[in-house]
Amino acid sequence: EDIKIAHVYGKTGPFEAYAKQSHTGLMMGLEFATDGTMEIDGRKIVVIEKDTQLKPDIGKAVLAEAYGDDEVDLAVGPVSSGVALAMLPVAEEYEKLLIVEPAVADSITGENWNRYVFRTSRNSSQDAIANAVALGQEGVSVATLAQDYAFGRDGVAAFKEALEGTGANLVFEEYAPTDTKDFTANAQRVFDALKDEPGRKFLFVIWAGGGNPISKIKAMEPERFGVEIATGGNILAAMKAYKELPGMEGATYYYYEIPKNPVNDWLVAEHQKRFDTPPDFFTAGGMSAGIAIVEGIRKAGSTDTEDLITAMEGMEFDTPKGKMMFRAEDHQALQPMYHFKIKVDPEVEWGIPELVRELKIEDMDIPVRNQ
Amino acid sequence: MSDTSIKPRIEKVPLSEQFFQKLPVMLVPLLALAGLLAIGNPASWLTLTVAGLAMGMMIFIMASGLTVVFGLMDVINFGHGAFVAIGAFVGFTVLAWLAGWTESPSVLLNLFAVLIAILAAMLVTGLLGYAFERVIVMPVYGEHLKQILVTMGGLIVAQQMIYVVWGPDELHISRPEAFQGSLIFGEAAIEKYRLVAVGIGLALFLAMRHILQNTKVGLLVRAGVENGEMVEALGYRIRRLFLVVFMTGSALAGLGGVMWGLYQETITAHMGSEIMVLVFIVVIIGGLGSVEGCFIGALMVGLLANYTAFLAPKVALISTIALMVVILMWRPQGLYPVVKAK
Amino acid sequence: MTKERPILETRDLAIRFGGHVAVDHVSCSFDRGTLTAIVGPNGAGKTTYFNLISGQLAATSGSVWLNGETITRLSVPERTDRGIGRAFQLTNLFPTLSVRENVRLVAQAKARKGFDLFSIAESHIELLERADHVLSEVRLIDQADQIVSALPHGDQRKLEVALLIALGPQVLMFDEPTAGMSVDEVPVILELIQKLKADMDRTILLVEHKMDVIRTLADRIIVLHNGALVADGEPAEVIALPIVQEAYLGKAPAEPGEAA
Amino acid sequence: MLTKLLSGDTPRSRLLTVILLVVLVCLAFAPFLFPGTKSLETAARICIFIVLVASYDLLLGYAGIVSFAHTMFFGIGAYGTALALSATGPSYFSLAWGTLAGAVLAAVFALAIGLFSLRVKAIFFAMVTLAVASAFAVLVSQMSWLTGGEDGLNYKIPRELTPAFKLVKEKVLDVRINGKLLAYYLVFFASAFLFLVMLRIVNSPFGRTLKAVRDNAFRAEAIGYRVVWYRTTATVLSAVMAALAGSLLAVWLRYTGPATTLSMEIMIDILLMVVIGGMGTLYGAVLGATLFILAQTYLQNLMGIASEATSAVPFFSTLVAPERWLLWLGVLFILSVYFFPSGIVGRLRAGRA
Amino acid sequence: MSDILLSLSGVHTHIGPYHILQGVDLLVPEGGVTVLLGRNGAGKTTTLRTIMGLWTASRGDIRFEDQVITKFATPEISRRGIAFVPEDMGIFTDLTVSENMMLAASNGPIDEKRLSWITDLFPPIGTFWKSSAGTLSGGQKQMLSVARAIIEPRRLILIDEPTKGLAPAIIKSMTDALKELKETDTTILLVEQNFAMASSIGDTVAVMDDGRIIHAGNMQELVEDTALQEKLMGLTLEVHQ
Ligand SMILES: Nc1ncnc2c1ncn2[C@@H]1O[C@H](COP(=O)(O)OP(=O)(O)OP(=O)(O)O)[C@@H](O)[C@H]1O
Ligand SMILES: Nc1ncnc2c1ncn2[C@@H]1O[C@H](COP(=O)(O)OP(=O)(O)OP(=O)(O)O)[C@@H](O)[C@H]1O
Ligand SMILES: [Mg+2]
Ligand SMILES: [Mg+2]
Repeated sequence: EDIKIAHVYGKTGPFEAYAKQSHTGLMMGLEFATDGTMEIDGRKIVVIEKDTQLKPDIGKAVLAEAYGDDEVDLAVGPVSSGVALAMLPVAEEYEKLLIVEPAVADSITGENWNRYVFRTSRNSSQDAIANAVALGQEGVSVATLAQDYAFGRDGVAAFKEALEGTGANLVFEEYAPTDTKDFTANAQRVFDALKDEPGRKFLFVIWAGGGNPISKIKAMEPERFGVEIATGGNILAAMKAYKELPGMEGATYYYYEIPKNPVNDWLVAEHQKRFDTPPDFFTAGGMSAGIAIVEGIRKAGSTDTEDLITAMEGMEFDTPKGKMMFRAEDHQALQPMYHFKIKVDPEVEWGIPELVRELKIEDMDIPVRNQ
Repeated sequence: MSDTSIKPRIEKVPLSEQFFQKLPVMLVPLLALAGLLAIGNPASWLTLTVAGLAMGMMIFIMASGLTVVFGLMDVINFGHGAFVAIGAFVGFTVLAWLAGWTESPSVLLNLFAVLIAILAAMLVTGLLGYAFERVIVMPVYGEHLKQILVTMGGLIVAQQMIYVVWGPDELHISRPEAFQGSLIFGEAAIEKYRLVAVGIGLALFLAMRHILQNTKVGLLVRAGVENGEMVEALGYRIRRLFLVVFMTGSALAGLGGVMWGLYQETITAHMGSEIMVLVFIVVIIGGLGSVEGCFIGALMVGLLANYTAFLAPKVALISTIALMVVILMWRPQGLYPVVKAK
Repeated sequence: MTKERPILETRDLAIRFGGHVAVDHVSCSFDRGTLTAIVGPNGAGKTTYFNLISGQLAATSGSVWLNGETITRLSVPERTDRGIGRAFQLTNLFPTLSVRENVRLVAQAKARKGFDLFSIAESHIELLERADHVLSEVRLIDQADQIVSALPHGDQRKLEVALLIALGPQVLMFDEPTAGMSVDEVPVILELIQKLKADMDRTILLVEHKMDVIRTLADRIIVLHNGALVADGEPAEVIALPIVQEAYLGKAPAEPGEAA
Repeated sequence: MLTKLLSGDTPRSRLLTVILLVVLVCLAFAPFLFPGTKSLETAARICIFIVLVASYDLLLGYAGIVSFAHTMFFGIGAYGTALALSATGPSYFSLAWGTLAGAVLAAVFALAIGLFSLRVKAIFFAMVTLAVASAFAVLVSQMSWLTGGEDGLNYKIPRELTPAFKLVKEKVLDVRINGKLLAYYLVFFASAFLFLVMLRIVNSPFGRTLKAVRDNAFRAEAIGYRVVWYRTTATVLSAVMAALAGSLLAVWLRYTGPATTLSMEIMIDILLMVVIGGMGTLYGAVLGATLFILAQTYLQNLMGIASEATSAVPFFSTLVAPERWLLWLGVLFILSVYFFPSGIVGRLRAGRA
Repeated sequence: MSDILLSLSGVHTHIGPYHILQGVDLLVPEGGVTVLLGRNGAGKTTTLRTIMGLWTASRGDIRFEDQVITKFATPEISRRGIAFVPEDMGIFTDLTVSENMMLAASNGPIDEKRLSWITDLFPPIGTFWKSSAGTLSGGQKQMLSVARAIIEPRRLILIDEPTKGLAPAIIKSMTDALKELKETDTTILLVEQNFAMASSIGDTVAVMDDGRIIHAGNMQELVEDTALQEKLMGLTLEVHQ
């Protein structure tokens, strides 16, 4: 009997670019982990694609369809956190696994979690904490700029918490509406708050989606006040904007040149060969999910949900980012992150994040939030 | 005929009434003054004011096409956003080809590159406007609802075509060398690119005013919307005129797209539709069909957004909507209604 | 006849558009059971005067009184409720509805059933009957199912009158009811107005440019000129006034009474 | 009796009658005719959207008011039920008070918006509602402590309405007789009831007056109708109906979030459904909603087939790739306005004459 | 008899499913005033609109100065020198009076002399030159509509009931104006219910009923023949209204 996997993700809509990467990654992950056979213990793997159209209701419906009508063994996805949250109860209802990738909301493995949910992608706390660890040093003053909604505020809260132990000082939090177009006022407020602080000064930006505050703030020449801009990593297309920001520091989830391990080597080489581009954020994420699935089923020896849960809790597996581990408490995959500094090379289209330091799983204290 | 001739009695209009009629012109300076009082620090005020005015100019550039198409032609074109996006994509493609010029520090070469990009964008969006009018808009003149739907359909198609042509990734381009960074006066910073936007916006405003005041075009379009049959009976080919005006509106959207794209530096297929609500609000505040009103409205929106974002960020969220509501309460037809709204 | 209190009165009523005084402090009252013709050159302010009485325009100064109460501050529908009704000079109907539905809506308004949410409109037989009755009176019953916008202009004028008759208010204001009506239809409408007048409870104000119509119908003529009330009296004597002859009829003042 | 139920508003076209009957039968027996999760989801969506679209038509087609705030009311209803269920537990009591609260809140909002802004011209009203609706959506995403923000709310509904509740052990006609089925019939009958109520409203003297107000508000005032009150009442009624549709959605989905209730996209979908079906006739809402949702659900599958079939033709196959389904939806927008200028119902009725 | 400027032969017009004009034959001699009479709904307006190209004739020919214009677009027809005063006046209410006039002068700026002739005829045009045309009184709008048609010299003017809503004095000026135009070689096709006015300037007359011309002839004959009036219109027309 075939092993059926549903990939339920927002193929269409504004995140189309992410979706493509995610699916390529998943397929390459399955291929890599099965050594190209696409079989586990003699059972063939079949992947069914479902489009959530980035709508939670449709996400729910297609996931239910996958579990109920197509009788898949487990499902992977989706891109958007809102859709993911709507999908979680469906997994519980059908008592089948959902491997969340690449949605990042904390609450997926936090308050809304159920035992059928695993996640290979990082959560937003991991991002924020990694950045705090990367930037936080004695005598540093930090201001934040984030979108004024749950994602932004949670991000800053996690960042703030993680910054506490590092000796750095969070002096100002600025929130701007998600649809802000002009950041002059926000930048002005931040400058006013930071300009008289001593020592190194960072403006840490957490911004998802459009708007691109960084280049606009950069245009106002924050150097005048000794303020450096910092932000997390991003997909390659978005990192073209980093070319204007040589020397900028932050922490990233993945950049194809950073991790040194056989899995990543294979991924980069194969991806270059097949698509003539390096793999990106969500390719790596998708691949991790694919590998996790194969490893899990191998370890469990079956596709029975209970067996899989037992097998996967605490399971360690090798991904393009090195070793990941599903934490037993909340099924969140713990993983390394990378402290980077931007280098500009005229030959390369984007700003290159050069590794400063790998932040190992042990370096980051990711809180468990599902209880 | 002496006492029996027909001469209506004319009384003097009270001063207060006259004052309120002239008030709209004063709104922008008044707002700026209020901003200065509220902010206190002149350097911050200058930074914010220039930035706000420039933002207003960019909004005006995008809205100018809409005020012609929506205000004069009475066509609600939700596809306007698509033209903005396409304009930006075309402009960026051209600028990418001209990378040599944009990366050189020469102001002249930079300007030249931007100019070529703008012309290319306007050409493409103007031509697309031709297709749009012929295929999509023509059957639905006079029917708002259907206009909303078909132009929305056109918007979706255009966005998807951007995906097909340029791929799903967002596009990034840096502003030409000379327009990066700011001019610094003491603690005030004035971004160079915004000055360019102010220049182009002003030029456009004056040109549009000139054309609408000194030619019959504006009149004909308005008359044609009210009673197309009669305009034809007077010997004008109203359909052709509508087409030309629509193409102009689309080309202006293309111009707006390049300007907005260069401001954002990162562009997506959705960039136009994201800004459409704001642009519609500006046109409404200004009064349908009025270039002056649209201009004043855009500047006010730009200024107010910056002042509130500085003074009370929470309020910034609704400042634009609040402004529209207040203006509509005061003048239910907008600042300078040229056309009676339906 | 004992002098009753006038049913409708305007006191010092005026409106100004910008600087232009379109109705210039007009004080005038109208008695129950009379038909007053209002004449004056084009742009004299006749329609505007009607608009001020029925509430479409708000007066700059002065007041309107109905049955001894001021109605100056009331809205149009409130005035309609109190018994003021009018027909319009430029046809003003419900263009996409049928002729019968147009009249039925008026009957429904009169019966105050507009807010009836849960009955079926067609089940109110009495309203339909009323509509058909009025339509046969104005000789439109054959066109009852036509959509109004496809009606020839003359028939639209008739429907305009029909709506006012269906509304049956205390005060009826007709603004050139026969303009654009073909010669064979005019008598029908005049007869109807005559009949309304015979009903002693009604008060009729009539703007009309056809002198023969005025002569047959009016009890009294008032003349507006440049917004001001310049003459008021018996038809024959008002028509003979030089100002009417000259400014309105466009005749040399030397030929009085020739307009027959 | 039947005409009474339909408030005397018969379909007035044989073909239309047949189509409506087919839709009715398919929806009534959906779980048995089309077994499977997806088809049941689709059928429930169709029921809910029929109510939603009809309530919008009440406003648009009858009162001639263009509003972009309809999804806001839909959302208020959905959030009302959702919040009640998450706050006071999955009981019928929470369901009832949440629904009621949502409807009342929607009515209050509609009343305020109506009294405040229905005096301005139609196109300005449209823009005011557009602005208000977008502000409301932002507000909901900001008040994440209450509404769950962008992520929305997951909650439980009374157990009898969930798949876990099994009425009959065995499958009947290959269909599981469980709470999900009950939930479907709750949605179905509630929708049918609301639809009939609206049908009555539009055929009442009030509905007729709305048409008059739409046609010529100025004249309507002159014959004694207080236009603002009629428009406001229509807005309130339509808002309440939309809120009730929202509550049904909240129960059916067991999830409520901005993307399922408040998004501009849904607003546009509603507009399109009204126009495809035919404005000013509630039967249009039935056809519009049914067709559009079927297209939305199955277009991608169709395109998958098309793109496989045409994989040899390079450019064309990228155009029909399933990812491009929105492209074709856009084309559908344009074509449907072209081919059904008076909507399907208008078409069918004209064909009869 | 003078030349025929405009002729309709067997013209049929359909509006949607309705067959309105059912074979109209009409000759308009050059340089004269032709009056079109008929009861409400006879098809007079439809005839004028068909000539103007606002409805398209489904059958038959419309010939203007030796050219068949049946299928021409309205602007083309207008540019051949035909002006139109529609039944509903067709005023652009959003525009001012001066703008309305400016658009009517489609061949360049307004001729000042002609304008002062017009403002003498219709004083309100001058008085309200800068006012929005939507605020004019009913009669003033009617004047504006006629004024637009005569602001430039035309070959043919189609006028649909110009006297409705006008005060007697203005009807007089209008009659005078039309007479003056006649002198200057302008042909007029007039639809009118005011028989007194029509008979005072009409040279030829045509009577319509049910979408057909039922009588055509000399105006003087009709004025004198009350029996014919009775037959055509159901009642005799008092020449002095
Ligand atoms: N809304 C308005 N704004 C400005 N001026 C107006 C307005 N309404 C009317 N007027 C002016 O008031 C004057 C009187 O107009 P009104 O319509 O009352 O005339 P009337 O006596 O009814 O004339 P007619 O016989 O032509 O219908 C006109 O000169 C007109 O231009
Ligand atoms: N848009 C339309 N749709 C359908 N029928 C129409 C339309 N316009 C006019 N008709 C019909 O055409 C016929 C002739 O109308 P027309 O307006 O030409 O009459 P008329 O002679 O000008 O009448 P009047 O003296 O009342 O102006 C009428 O029966 C009318 O109902
Ligand atoms: Mg008048
Ligand atoms: Mg006519």
